[in-house]
Amino acid sequence: MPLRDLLLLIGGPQGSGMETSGQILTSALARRGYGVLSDREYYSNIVGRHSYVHMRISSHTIPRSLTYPVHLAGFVDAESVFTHTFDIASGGWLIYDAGTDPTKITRIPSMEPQVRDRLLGKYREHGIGETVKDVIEYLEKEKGVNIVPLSFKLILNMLRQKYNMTLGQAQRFRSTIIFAAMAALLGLDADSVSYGIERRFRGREKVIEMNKFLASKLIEEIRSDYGTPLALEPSSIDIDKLLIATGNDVVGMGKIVGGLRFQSYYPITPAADESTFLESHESLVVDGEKKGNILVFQTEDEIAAIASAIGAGLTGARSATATSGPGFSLMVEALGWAGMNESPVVITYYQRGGPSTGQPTRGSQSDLLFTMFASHGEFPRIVLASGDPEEAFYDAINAMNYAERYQVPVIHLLDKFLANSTFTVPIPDWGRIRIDRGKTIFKAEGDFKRFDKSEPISPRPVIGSGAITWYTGDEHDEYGHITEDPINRVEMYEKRMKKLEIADKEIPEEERAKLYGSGKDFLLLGWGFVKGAALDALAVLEEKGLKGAYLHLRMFIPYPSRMVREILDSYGAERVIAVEHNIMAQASLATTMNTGFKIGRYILKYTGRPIYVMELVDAVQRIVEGGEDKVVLTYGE
Amino acid sequence: MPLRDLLLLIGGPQGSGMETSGQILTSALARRGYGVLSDREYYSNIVGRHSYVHMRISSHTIPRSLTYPVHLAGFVDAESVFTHTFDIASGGWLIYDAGTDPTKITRIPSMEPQVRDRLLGKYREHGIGETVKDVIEYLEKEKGVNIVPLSFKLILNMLRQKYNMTLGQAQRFRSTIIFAAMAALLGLDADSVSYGIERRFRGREKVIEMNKFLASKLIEEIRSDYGTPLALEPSSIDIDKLLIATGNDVVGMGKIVGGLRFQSYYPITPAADESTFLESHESLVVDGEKKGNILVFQTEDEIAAIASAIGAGLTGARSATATSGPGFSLMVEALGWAGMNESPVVITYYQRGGPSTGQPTRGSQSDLLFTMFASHGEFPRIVLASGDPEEAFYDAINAMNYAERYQVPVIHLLDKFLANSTFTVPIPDWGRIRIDRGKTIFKAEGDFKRFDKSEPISPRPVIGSGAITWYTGDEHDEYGHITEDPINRVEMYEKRMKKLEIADKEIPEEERAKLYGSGKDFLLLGWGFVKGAALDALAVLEEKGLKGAYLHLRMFIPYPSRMVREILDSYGAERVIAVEHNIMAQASLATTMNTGFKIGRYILKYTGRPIYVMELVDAVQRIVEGGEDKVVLTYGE
Amino acid sequence: MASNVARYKTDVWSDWCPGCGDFGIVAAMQKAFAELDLDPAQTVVVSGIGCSSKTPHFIHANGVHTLHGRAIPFATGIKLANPRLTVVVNGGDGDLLGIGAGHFVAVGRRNVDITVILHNNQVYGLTKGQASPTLRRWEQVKSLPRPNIQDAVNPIALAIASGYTFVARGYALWVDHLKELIKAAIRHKGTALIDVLQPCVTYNNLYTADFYKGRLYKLEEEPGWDPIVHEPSIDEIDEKVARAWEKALEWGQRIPVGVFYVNPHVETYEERIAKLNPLYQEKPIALQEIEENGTPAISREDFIKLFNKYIVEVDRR
Amino acid sequence: MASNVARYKTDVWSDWCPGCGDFGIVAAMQKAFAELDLDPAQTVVVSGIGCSSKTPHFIHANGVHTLHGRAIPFATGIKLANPRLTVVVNGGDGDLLGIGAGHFVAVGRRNVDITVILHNNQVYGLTKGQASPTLRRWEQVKSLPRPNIQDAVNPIALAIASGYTFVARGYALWVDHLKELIKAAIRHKGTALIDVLQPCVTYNNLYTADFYKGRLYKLEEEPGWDPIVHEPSIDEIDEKVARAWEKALEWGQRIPVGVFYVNPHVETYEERIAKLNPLYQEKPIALQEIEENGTPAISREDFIKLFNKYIVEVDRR
Ligand SMILES: Cc1ncc(C[n+]2csc(CCOP(=O)(O)OP(=O)(O)O)c2C)c(N)n1
Ligand SMILES: Cc1ncc(C[n+]2csc(CCOP(=O)(O)OP(=O)(O)O)c2C)c(N)n1
Ligand code: SF4
Ligand code: SF4
Ligand SMILES: [Mg+2]
Ligand SMILES: [Mg+2]
Repeated sequence: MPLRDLLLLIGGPQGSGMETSGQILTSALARRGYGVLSDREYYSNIVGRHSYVHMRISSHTIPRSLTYPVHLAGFVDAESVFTHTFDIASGGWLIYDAGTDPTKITRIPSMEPQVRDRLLGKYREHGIGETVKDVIEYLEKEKGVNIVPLSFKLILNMLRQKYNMTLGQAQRFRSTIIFAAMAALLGLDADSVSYGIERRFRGREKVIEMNKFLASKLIEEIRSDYGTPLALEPSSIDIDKLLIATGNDVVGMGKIVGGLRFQSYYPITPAADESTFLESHESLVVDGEKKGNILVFQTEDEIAAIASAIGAGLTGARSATATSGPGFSLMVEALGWAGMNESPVVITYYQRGGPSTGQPTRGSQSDLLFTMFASHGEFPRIVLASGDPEEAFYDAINAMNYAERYQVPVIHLLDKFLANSTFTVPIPDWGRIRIDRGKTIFKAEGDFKRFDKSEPISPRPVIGSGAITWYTGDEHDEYGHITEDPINRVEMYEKRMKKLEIADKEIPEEERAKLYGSGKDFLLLGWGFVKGAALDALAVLEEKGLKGAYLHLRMFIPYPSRMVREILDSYGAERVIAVEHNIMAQASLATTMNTGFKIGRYILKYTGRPIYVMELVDAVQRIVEGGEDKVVLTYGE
Repeated sequence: MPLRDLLLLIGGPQGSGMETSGQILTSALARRGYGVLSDREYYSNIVGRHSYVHMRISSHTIPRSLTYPVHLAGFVDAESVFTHTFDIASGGWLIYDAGTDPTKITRIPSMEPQVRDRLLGKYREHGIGETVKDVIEYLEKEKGVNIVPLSFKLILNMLRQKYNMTLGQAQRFRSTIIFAAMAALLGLDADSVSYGIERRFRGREKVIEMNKFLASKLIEEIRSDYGTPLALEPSSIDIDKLLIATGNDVVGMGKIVGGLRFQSYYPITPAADESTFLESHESLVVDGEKKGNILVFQTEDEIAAIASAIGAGLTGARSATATSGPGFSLMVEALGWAGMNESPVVITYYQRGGPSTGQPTRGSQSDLLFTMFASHGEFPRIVLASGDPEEAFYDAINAMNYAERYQVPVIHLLDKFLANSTFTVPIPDWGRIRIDRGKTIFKAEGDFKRFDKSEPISPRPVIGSGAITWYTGDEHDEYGHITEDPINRVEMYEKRMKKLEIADKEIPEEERAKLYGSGKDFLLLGWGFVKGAALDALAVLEEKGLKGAYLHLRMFIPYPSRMVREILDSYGAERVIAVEHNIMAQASLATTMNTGFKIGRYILKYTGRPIYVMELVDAVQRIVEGGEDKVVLTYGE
Repeated sequence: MASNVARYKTDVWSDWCPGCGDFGIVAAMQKAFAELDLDPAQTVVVSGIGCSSKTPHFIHANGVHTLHGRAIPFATGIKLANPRLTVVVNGGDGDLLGIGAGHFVAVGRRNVDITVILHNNQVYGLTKGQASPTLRRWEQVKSLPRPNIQDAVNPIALAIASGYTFVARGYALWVDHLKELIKAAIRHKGTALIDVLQPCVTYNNLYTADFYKGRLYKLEEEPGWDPIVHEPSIDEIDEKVARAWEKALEWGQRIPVGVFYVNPHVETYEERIAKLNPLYQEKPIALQEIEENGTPAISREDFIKLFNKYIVEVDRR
Repeated sequence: MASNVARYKTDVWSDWCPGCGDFGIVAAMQKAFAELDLDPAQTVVVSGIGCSSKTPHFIHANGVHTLHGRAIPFATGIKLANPRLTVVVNGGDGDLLGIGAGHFVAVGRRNVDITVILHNNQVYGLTKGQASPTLRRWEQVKSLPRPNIQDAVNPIALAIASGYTFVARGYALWVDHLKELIKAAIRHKGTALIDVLQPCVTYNNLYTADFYKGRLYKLEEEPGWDPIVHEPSIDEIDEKVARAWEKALEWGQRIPVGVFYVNPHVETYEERIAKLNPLYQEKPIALQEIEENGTPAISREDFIKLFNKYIVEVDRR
């Protein structure tokens, strides 16, 4: 019976093309209308450490979460076989390089000793030996995994002979072996695979030809040996155009649609890809018509990044910067300047594992409270967080709208999970897009009361508009000149803070928090990338007889206190469970601070890997049925 | 009848010696055993803007708060007369320069237009004209203020003739006129005044002579004209040695006693004076015996300040840095490194008016939440706050103890009010001083598991001890080498965070929050410099029939949740009033976050000037008796 | 002309110490602006934090008083977003060469068309007289409890090493001479530094007006002095740099002021961007229309074309 | 000797790309440490963040892997607190000359006795190949979507302008030559820079081993080359600086490596402190006893004497 839903895993050393395999598969699948979501896990390393792509494919819906075990795995090296020994479903399929059979787990220099020792412990438990062969046997015999052993060496030699290439060049085609073998088992047709190859290598004819040659040869052979045991049922998803993009890309697209004109950045994982995306789209020319252009500015550090973005914003350019924890830590002082000077600027903040350099390429949600209170003194700011690519797209636009409407810095929080995952999503809905420049003025004259106190939000003639304005980080009068008068101080302080009250009135609470489901057994409280796993877990739990709901927090300043308090009260302290990628349960603390409602049940994960549906389901059961207070999740390598 | 308690005000342009006047008076008074507290208010300016010293003198207690109106005022310029028109008590005394009589308020360039316009409005209300003369007449006639008009010109000319000096040189003696005239009215004896002069100008014989000459002459004349209307009763304070010091000095002394060896800094108000104090005490030599030495290191910026302090700490030197808001904003990234690397470092944080450059020379308590959550990611830190010079002294020592004992960064919060006020305080009690270096090790060898997981707090051999250790801001193994293993991640993350739980157990809650009084009508909840005003307000309110208590918060991480929750519950939400120098009521938010107790009554001040007892008393009455929710205080220029 | 100067004055009281060299710098700026007939509304004075950085409030033009050490990156953002603006940076020696040294170096690598006026008073004025990065080793100005033990940074040498294309030194009390330097710097296309020796009457008792008197001399009065790179050959650049460098090291009985080095042949950052993306020149990004009545300038159809590479047409077969 | 090198190796796997120049730098360091017979427990390798900054983990000596751009101030704190330690800094070109440029300049003003090894690969390696501050204008390495439009900073010139007293350049693949430079730099008393040309095989397709082959030449083999200031006269310093500067600008068909400039006559920061405060020399502040059984070394009596100036004896009359 064809499958509706499938999970797969591609593993290999960093730099060996695992991402390429995933991309080609994704395009091929999208071409046939399947929904795909893939998470990319990699070390802070350029070449050699273990990396993998974890993918969910669906014929009936756009996937939003991941889980284990997987039905299909393809590994180019021994390290992957070892690392993911326990990730494959009984009855699942495994493609691997039979040439690695004799390799011992103790002989892999790129494997971290902690990982090795941990795996060895488990091997002992399960009576598995130390070689790849031993693992394969275990999988085959004990777990009923179907094994597809390939000789990478023979395959690549064949290719080398045909195209007369060096071993190094041939190594690049390890990714081809993987996606081709997978396509074979998935029953993907040759055209869609070709489509995937062409899309990935656009313009590089020779590479396309070689890939197609190798892929079709492998597909044919493997299919003749194994058939199409993992064939998918035809897609029933009713969409005719699918955008394939990462979270980074989607935010970049949102910024472009939203009118971004200046983006500054200093390279940092996992934010830099957004800026690189924008750099490739600096000229907005459509059919020869000039729609404008963007300046992407690589600065000497993150202090210069935010300072230059604020400067650009003063002249009327919609401006933003994108960064991650260490970079944001350096932006804190200038954030306060923007607050004090009622200057719009957007900081797109991709959270990764902290503290300090932490786990630079892993995901986390541990910077929320920091962003809420960063910088000395008090000033209004808006903090919003996106949980999936759709949210990320519209939020990128709204962040710029809020920044100009309320004349405040806006922090748009995302996490590495979202940033580096690849999604298939529908084209955005133009009906939901508005550009709101608030009281920005492009024509004015004379000395201007930039900080006119008569209303909390003053008209904002940009520098260059013809008006003359002054700005200062010192407390100032309506013209922006320094004054230390205590009464002016109080008025200006309150003027600034009142803008938050206005935002709190104007932005509907329903946009700031969203309740999914209505089951009364429990309420999950989460934010960011937790959303997908939470929603999918609800469905699974419902099948198990537990009816719950998920409250998704979208904006933390201004916090939707009334609505959230009401919902939380309707559950009571015992039935609310915070689900977060941090140890402090930061969103729950922010909630307590804003509502006085104290949350006492937690499901937390801080390994740097995403929350998987199966472990979330289990944790909820342990809390709701087992009476535990807190469950710490740790699944995933 | 001699007075027990007196308030005075000295005003003049920045750079005209008002501080000197205050210092000499303070020494003279301390010599006779009086308690003195003086606040210094000044602009972010070097020469010319209005500044003043606001002082409380007591014969029976060490003063801890200020209030208005004052009984005695001495002004060297017209701007002071205008600025403080409404600060003098009916029946009080005013010394001023009669030469300023014709000066109009509209003709003072150094006066900020906002101040001028505000005063003009009040003058209109009260029917006062625009000249100094008009103000003096109003004070004399309407308010019964006793006026002591002096001709500064004649006095200084007399001095110029005697000592053959230029006008510029003579101008320096304006401060002498003020303190001498005040000493006269206060009935201070000649010896104590001489003592004050000698102490202030130690070693500068000529200056001492001239000051003594002028002072004794003025005292004689004024006393013969006016007597000693403000004579104080003899001191009944039972102390034989009084330390005269600012908050900055006291913290410096605490650090020296506590064994500080490395202090880095980048100049910033109001923190720099502490480092300058330390610079003057780099050699700790007593009677020829070498007790050690301190290195004070002026860096290129605050990032280098904290980085070098952490570096020094790694080698075993007790190290600290002192800064204020803008500087701390730049330290945020390295703070996280210290947290991740379990490295002791103390940041002495003097809060000033924010956000951004804000009000650089004014006080505030608006950085609490920032310090609690500063830096990306999660790691343990200790945040403590001092409310008076005694607390500041012991806290400076304890901050270093906590840093080494728990191997965490410690943020010691103070505010400008405390930092720049001058106090007379007893010599510290050595019985209360302990130095605790925790698990610091100075002799060790071999490759060392610096981050041994077997206990949350690992032995810490310093670099140079003979051991070999590694540190990294990346997540690491027990040796300090990078690893991304998810299980090690969880263990290390939890190891670090557990240190906070240990601190929470070890540091008694009574040291972290302190309840003063037991009245049940209301509970004031405050921190930092609020303490003095709150305690004195309690006494005043009690006389008015309102019996309350004051809960003084001393440590915010780890927060004394159990004790505070219990106390708050015993009052109930309606009777707890947060008293703070900020707009968000930050300590109350921290309290809600930690206890779930929501506070709904506020007395807030954010003009940058201290809370005065009389306005606090009034505000409490408005809330407790008048039913108001929130009172914003604004008294003081 | 004289009356024109008034156009650049504000009625904000300058709260500098009487006699402070900063007054001379502001006067020179106002005169220079007047003689260049700059439109105050299209001119921006950007500063850091310090006594010197209060400058924008006293000049009638757009003023952006930023953060300690960060004037250059703020100014860069302003200039790049709207290259039609004339952008002048004022900062102290602590501001530009201490905390801001990283930005000082970085802007030289870009040659953004802005003018940097360094108020060089050898002290941190506003924080009460600590040693700044231009105070020399073992010197001890008034407020220091002990002599300075850091070496001085040489602003001229550092600017040249960092790629500034116009490098000069002025003296705060020689207002007309300084005015000419400011005019030349503003006219120059590229990053310009004017290191202005600025007596701080309150804290600097070493580098006083008296000290400078008799020591300062004008480079342009030296026979044969020609700081300008005429042909952009490596050889001429080398030679001009070497001569400028030599003059930069001169300090003592004779201290040069005037123009040390000018290389007008280096493309500005703005020109470099325009080379890669000609659209950049047509209309400053700050002034481009991005919406009409709230509807984005990029339509759904535009989106599909722009991001065509990312879009898959589903072909279900 | 050879076996001694093993003493400086850890068993941590170097996860650099095969062929990366960083391997050569670590090898040279280990050899230099061995030949100097440094005590690993009294040696500290401090680094920033980047591929290059993983270095400390591969060297068996104390290792402090700090923050991007901040290795120098961390190292300064370590060295000043315990001057008996040998302190070596490793950082990338982005690390030391981009985000860390302010500290790079500041340490030169102090002449702290540390050695800075700059891994100069013209790219930001660990963040996937963006242009670093040493990539030249209009060059386009692999990962750049468009050519670089910033000028390169010249590490040699910047170090000299900032006051470094030992300035050299090495090549990562000439391990023995580099080893000698490292030994000389560590032996030198004062701040030393070694700019190491380091091929990044993954992202830098311009400055490859092939590129350097044939272009590099050794200064010490140039007839008459003498980079050392022998007499600390202004004239000799001027001359040596000018020659170093000229060599610093050389880049193209011929690229010099070796020692550019050495001035052994400048006091180190540690010496300057000791001059003001002789106690500093006697025992490193890191190792001073501050307590006995929890009782502070400063007693109440000491306190009263130390702060005598602040204490008033009450005299009630
Ligand atoms: C981040 C930060 N650190 C410190 C300060 C305090 N501060 C204010 S002005 C100043 C130095 C001023 O010196 P300089 O730049 O030379 O200007 P000057 O006052 O001499 O004109 C400092 C350190 C600050 N405002 N911000
Ligand atoms: C504050 C901060 N910003 C950005 C980063 C991200 N980052 C990590 S390594 C690196 C650059 C590395 O380049 P370089 O210093 O030249 O070292 P290389 O990798 O080339 O050896 C950057 C920008 C960071 N870790 N911290
Ligand atoms: S302190 Fe110095 S620089 Fe500042 S205003 Fe006074 S004289 Fe000028
Ligand atoms: S990316 Fe470049 S610098 Fe980094 S390890 Fe690989 S080759 Fe070396
Ligand atoms: Mg200065
Ligand atoms: Mg590099």
